[in-house]
Amino acid sequence: MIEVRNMVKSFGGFRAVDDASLTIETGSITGLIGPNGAGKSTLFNVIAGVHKPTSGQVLMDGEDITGLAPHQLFHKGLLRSFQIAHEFSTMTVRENLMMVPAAQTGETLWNAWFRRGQIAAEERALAEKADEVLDFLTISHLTHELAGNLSGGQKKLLELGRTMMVDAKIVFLDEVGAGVNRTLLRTIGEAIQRLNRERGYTFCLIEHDMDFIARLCDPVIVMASGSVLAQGKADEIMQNEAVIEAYLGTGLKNKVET
Amino acid sequence: MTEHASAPLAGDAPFLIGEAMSGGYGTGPDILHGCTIAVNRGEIAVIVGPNGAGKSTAMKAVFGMLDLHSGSVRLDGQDITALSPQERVSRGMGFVPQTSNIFTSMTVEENLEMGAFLRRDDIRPTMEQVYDLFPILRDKRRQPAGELSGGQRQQVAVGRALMTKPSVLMLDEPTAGVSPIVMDELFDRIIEIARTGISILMVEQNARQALEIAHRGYVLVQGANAYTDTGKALLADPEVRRTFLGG
Amino acid sequence: HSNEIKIGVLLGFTGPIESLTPSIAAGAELAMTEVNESGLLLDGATVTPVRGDSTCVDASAATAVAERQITDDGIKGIMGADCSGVTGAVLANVAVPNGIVMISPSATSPALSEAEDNGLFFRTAPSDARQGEVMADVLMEQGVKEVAVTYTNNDYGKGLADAFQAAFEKAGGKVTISAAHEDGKGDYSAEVGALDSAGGERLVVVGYVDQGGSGIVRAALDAGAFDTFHFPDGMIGDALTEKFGDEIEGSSGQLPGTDSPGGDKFKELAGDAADASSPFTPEAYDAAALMMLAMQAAGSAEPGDYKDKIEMVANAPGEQIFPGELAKALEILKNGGDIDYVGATAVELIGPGESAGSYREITIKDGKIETVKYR
Amino acid sequence: MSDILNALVAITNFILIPATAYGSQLALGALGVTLIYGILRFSNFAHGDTMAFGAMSTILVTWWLQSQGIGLGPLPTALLALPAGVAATVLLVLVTDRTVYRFYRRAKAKPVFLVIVSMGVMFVYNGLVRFIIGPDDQNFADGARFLISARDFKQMTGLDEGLAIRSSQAITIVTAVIVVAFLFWFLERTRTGKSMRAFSDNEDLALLSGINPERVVMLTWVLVAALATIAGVLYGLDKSFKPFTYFQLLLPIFAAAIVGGLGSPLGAIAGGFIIAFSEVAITYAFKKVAGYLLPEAWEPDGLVQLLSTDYKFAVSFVILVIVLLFRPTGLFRGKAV
Amino acid sequence: MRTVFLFALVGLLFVVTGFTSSWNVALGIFNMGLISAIMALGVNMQWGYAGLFNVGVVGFVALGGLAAVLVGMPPTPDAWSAGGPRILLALLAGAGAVVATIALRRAMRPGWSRALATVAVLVVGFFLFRAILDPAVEAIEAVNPSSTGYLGGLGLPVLLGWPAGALLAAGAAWAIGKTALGLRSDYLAIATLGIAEIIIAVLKNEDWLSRGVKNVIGLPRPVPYEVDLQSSESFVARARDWGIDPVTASSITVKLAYAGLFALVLLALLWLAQMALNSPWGRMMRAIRDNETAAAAMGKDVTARHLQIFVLGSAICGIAGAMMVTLDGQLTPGSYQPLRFTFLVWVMVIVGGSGNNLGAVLGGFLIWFLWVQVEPIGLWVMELVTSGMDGGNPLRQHLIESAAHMRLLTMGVILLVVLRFSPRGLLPER
Ligand SMILES: Nc1ncnc2c1ncn2[C@@H]1O[C@H](COP(=O)(O)OP(=O)(O)OP(=O)(O)O)[C@@H](O)[C@H]1O
Ligand SMILES: Nc1ncnc2c1ncn2[C@@H]1O[C@H](COP(=O)(O)OP(=O)(O)OP(=O)(O)O)[C@@H](O)[C@H]1O
Ligand SMILES: [Mg+2]
Ligand SMILES: [Mg+2]
Repeated sequence: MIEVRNMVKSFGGFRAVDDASLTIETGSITGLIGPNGAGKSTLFNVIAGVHKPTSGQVLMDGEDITGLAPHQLFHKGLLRSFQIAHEFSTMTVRENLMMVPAAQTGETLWNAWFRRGQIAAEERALAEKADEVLDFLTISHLTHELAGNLSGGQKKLLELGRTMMVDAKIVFLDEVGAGVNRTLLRTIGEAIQRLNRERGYTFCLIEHDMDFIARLCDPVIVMASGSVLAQGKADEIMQNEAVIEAYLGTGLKNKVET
Repeated sequence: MTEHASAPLAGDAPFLIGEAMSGGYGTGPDILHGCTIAVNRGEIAVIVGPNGAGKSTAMKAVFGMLDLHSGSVRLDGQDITALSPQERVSRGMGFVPQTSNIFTSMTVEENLEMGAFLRRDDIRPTMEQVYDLFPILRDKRRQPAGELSGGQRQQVAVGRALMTKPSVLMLDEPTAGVSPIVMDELFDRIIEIARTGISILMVEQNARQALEIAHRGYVLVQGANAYTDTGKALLADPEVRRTFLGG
Repeated sequence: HSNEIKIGVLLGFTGPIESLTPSIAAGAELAMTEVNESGLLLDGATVTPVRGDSTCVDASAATAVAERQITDDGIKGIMGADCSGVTGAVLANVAVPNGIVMISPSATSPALSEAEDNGLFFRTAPSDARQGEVMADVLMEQGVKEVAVTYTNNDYGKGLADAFQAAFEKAGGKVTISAAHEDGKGDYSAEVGALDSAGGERLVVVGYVDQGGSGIVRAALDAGAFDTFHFPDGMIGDALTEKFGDEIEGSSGQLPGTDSPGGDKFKELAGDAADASSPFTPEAYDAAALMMLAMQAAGSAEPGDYKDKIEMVANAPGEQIFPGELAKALEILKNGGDIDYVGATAVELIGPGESAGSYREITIKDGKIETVKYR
Repeated sequence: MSDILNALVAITNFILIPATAYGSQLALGALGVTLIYGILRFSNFAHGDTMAFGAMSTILVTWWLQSQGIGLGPLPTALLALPAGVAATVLLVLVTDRTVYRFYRRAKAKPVFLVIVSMGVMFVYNGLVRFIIGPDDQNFADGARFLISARDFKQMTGLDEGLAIRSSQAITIVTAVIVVAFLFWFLERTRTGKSMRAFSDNEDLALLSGINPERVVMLTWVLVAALATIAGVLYGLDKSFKPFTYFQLLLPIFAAAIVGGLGSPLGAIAGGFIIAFSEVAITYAFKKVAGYLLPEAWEPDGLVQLLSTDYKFAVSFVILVIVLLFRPTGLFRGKAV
Repeated sequence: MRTVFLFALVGLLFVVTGFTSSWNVALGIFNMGLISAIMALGVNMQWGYAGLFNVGVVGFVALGGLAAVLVGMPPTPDAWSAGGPRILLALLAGAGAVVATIALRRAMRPGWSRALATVAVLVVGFFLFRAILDPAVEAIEAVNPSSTGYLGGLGLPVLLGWPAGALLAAGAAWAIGKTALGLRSDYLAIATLGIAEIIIAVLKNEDWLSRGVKNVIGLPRPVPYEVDLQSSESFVARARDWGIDPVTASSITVKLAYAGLFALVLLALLWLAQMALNSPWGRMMRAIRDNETAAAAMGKDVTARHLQIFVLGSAICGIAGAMMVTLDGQLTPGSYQPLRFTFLVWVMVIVGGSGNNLGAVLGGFLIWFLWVQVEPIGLWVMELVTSGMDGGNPLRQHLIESAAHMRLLTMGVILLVVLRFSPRGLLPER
């Protein structure tokens, strides 16, 4: 599905992504882990067209999509969520979802003026769909709340919700888990699996919660200081000395006496 | 299962307590409904709960960032409900908010300096300690914090709070987005800090690890205490595990 | 009062020429008080000025104000407006439709001569076209063959500068450069740089003395670009000598004025009630005076009636009237006599209600303005 | 040889010196604008009139001093009156902040509201100044007008091109440099300065660090008032004081602040010079210079002028736009809210 | 509800003026109010919908006015024969240079060579342009400078000038947008401010185009002239039976005619604006305004939308400009001051309530009304203050003298008060 070749992205002198090459198989749920500052988000941003790569290229189904603008990538079926939530703060939660689908009749002025009927119909459909998603994410009580007023985790959910509004080929999730209640994270995990199974989404997700990764992801790719450190099944990775050394650590040293 | 909701805390009077707090944002509906949070001197209290339960709100309330229409906040026995946030800071309270918790346009080092704004003594040693705790920050000290990675930002945020040398430290999801190894480091450090007699009050979604080290755990649901007990006990409670800790 | 006649004084009290307008208004109101004191106008009517802010630049606001003066205050005539832009708008959209007489003391744009006015529009300041020729003659006679010109970038400046250039070149002179300057801008080094580089025996400054004009002179003097200048009416006033004194020794200029003692008479009459030497102040006095005398002549304050009398009272034949003699004039008119109003600026209305304009040539000597001769 | 000298002198006298002085004047104004933008995060349209007010109050005091026969010898008396002017202006802006701006700050209003509000304030100051001192221009400069005047220079050097440097120009340039250096040091190095930046970056977090917002704001206004007064007075000394002109100055001042990058003191001065030089240099007619440099034969009869001075303002803005196209937030990477 | 109330209130203001002073005044202000409302509508689109900080309003208004002149005024045959074709040629040359530059930049790779080449082409193009243009300009401006001295217009009905104004403004906006829309917030603001200054500078100094500062006066009207009405028997007769004196009747009739035309335009635009805002398109716009990165990631073409809205808004300002020139019957470039046409319009939008079309319209009427009416208020206040003092009192003199400046002061105070008590505008977005 996605192939990244010798990707390099440097900010000034600093190489955030340093000659990283990896492939994301169609239909897989690929996990991307690594220490803070390993370059995961930067890699995402480069793939999603937010940053121009310093060198290297990105292929989608063999087609070169390097440096395409985000909105172009969206239309090719590539979606992404942000690590630091990017909600539309002055719009209601529902509107946040309804604005997502592409090629809405009402998005060209002419139609907005002279094809009211058709738009109304579309809107109704959209609203229903949005409400389904909100139910699914257990935040339907916030349908009419301004997105700006959501709690940290709720914003995360909203981010995920957006990707569920359209039929995407591949979805990049940057730390959906961070700040999301673990029980809910389970449901989200199941959701991801379902989307993957039923709708054939391909996923690539960054996460620091290893249980979550272990539960969902195959394969798991480990990045460190800008390049790929290891790749393989979750359990192998968790045994991998280098990975433990760089990323997982060995658990708490002190213990409290209670 | 045991209901501890408003049971008085074990041992001496709590060092910091927000008692029966009710309130919301501006003119909006109440978010908190008589919720109580307390922590003893040198202990660690952890708040867990579903998203939107009001954990952050509760923290903000304790720090005086939204006005309560009932309930009170007491620090070391004195009522501080009326004090402004920066007065609370000067009384030795430190707080790391959940979001926008760094000065993005300032360098890492300046962020730390700002943390120590009220301190008149030499801040070098503390800064060194922070750098030892989060080595990556030492390399990035001259970089604008806005250019850091998510996890690195989180580390800066915590570092900033540590710089204040507070007597009570309030952390809203300090480990969100940090790698396991850093998280362990962080928790270790928090335990050490607590040992030096500083009280720690934190919200966590990595609930299991957090409750591991917590003397006291609170489960908030819809702005009210659902369960209150020692961290261990909560971890042991199957009901809590299922509904809040993800099994 | 038995009956009160209101006259609108429509000037830009705020905006670009806000510093000129107070004394212009004072000039006009001087005439009105004089008439009131005589108590002779239309058997004992009193005249009251109604000030309105034309803003000088905002045509819409100006028309609204004029509209209000007419309908609310019921003015019988407008002494104004000042800047030709707003004057044109008020004339077309308010004065003509409502049949109100306008006498402008300062709108000098030739274009206004063509304006559709139903004989309602007059002005006591001569059209720029005329002054341009006079200015050319003055310089030629002094043997000045090459000058640089800078003009304030509005219809007055541009119009006069063009008229002058045409006349000067026809007479065989050379204008090395004709550069605009915006009034009230922060800095004029650029203009002075260009002017200096173009060179010339004199710098002709077609501007306002308390506006960009002085800015240019100041910059030119400081940079040593020019030390003698030539000034048209807008520049000549006590302010000029106060500012530059003998720095501009030997500079020349001309402004509307006559050997007829009118100018001086007005000066002493004005005293400190109005700055007689500030631009367009005498013209304002005359404008107001003309309006009231015409009323007297027509025996009515209705614009429709007195508009046709204005030329009559302004021009010969008849007894000459100078500032301070309005009472006398009223008396004569009352007795059906005829007058030739000379006033402060030797008003002579020609063609479409314009002042023919006779000019006073001046020079700066020992930091004072000295009259050379009249032409 | 002397031709070349003459050419150089001409260029210095008509481009370098005036542009530098004007540039510094703009820079001083821009500093105030940039400071407010940097700390309080809005474009303050009242700044021009704040400058006018500062200048006015200084003038009033100056007149009094002059009437008392107190002076600074060669230096203009105004410098002596400056502190008083600053004090008055500080008072004014602080009152304004209390009565006007604070409300919106508390309400966390969008910057644009503050911009519009500042327009309201601009109107009020505008009226206030004209009210007290009237709309006409006032001359209050005294002391030695020139360091070196064109005439003297000609006599000294025997060149037929003059070179003039006004003392006001010299004072302005020196002051500008000093002030910029000070502000830079203050914001980047001192604890207070940093706390101000912190406040502008993230108000809530500043609160949590124990920074007192009211104090920061007050300090900012005091600095701004001082800057405005200094800028206003120096400008008035060099040209003359006229309320309307100060409003007109607002445009180039903003241009300067923006080109340099809002929020950056260094940017302000760089911007000031860019605007000033593009105004003066690009519309300069090189006829004379060419006359000196080229042999008789090729002497141009045209003006050798890129654009007529009518477009000097336009030119400086074209330059501005071009700069922004390559550096979207100004030369020194300014802020953007 | 609040909306209805406030509009009623403003309506009342006009009615009261109508009774207390006169319907002429009221209608006069009202007409300009309609135009202001349209300008506010345009700015509100750009700021309220898309968060574009356009402070170049005055430029687009002026362009609209120019269009009205170029369409409405009769042509000047002598001028055309003197240099018309040559002017066109020059303009073509200029356009050619620009096109060449763009093509060049497309062709070459970024780098020094490209930069140099660009500059070279532009400079050469510029001189070529001037070389062709200048003589033509000389020739044209020589033709009877005091009354014409310019090419004149097409002599078409001036109403056609309004759409033309929209087009002209839109064209300029498109060019500007293409280059400047990359900029953010206040940087875009100052850029547009500058470009507006440039437009005005051109209008002021290119006499061959529209007589520059010498002004074009006597623009033909879309409505009858008062004097004609006054001289038409039937009208006078009708006025008589209505019991109004013909003069007043005539000017009121004319004003009503204008009011009708303007109201028509305003309502049409308002309808379109509302429809747009409450449609998926409007939603998309708000999303972009809130968070461009996210909007882009959700497949919205941010740049294209920005350009679209910028052009639309500017076009509306253009129409307003054309309408205003039609109303004044003259084009006076000197009067296009940012304070009056940019800042005042912004005040209208913000006071009215940005993001809310009705708000903008309301603000347009209210602020314009105040702008005109505060003047007497100022005087009145002064007289009140000084009523105690005796006539000769110098302070009294001074205060009365400076009464005119109360205008701005009062304006400022009112503005501050309004924003103080409804900080998000009279009709907030939500
Ligand atoms: N705009 C920027 N300028 C300079 N350096 C940057 C910039 N953005 C990111 N970096 C650096 O690039 C490195 C990688 O950042 P990135 O956000 O990709 O890390 P990450 O893998 O997502 O870490 P985390 O798990 O904490 O999100 C970090 O060291 C960061 O400091
Ligand atoms: N600024 C605000 N204005 C209005 N309502 C708010 C605001 N911030 C949060 N809320 C609402 O208050 C409720 C609790 O928010 P809070 O941030 O305290 O949740 P939380 O427990 O911290 O959740 P999370 O674990 O996701 O951070 C949420 O329903 C949210 O919608
Ligand atoms: Mg990341
Ligand atoms: Mg929270």
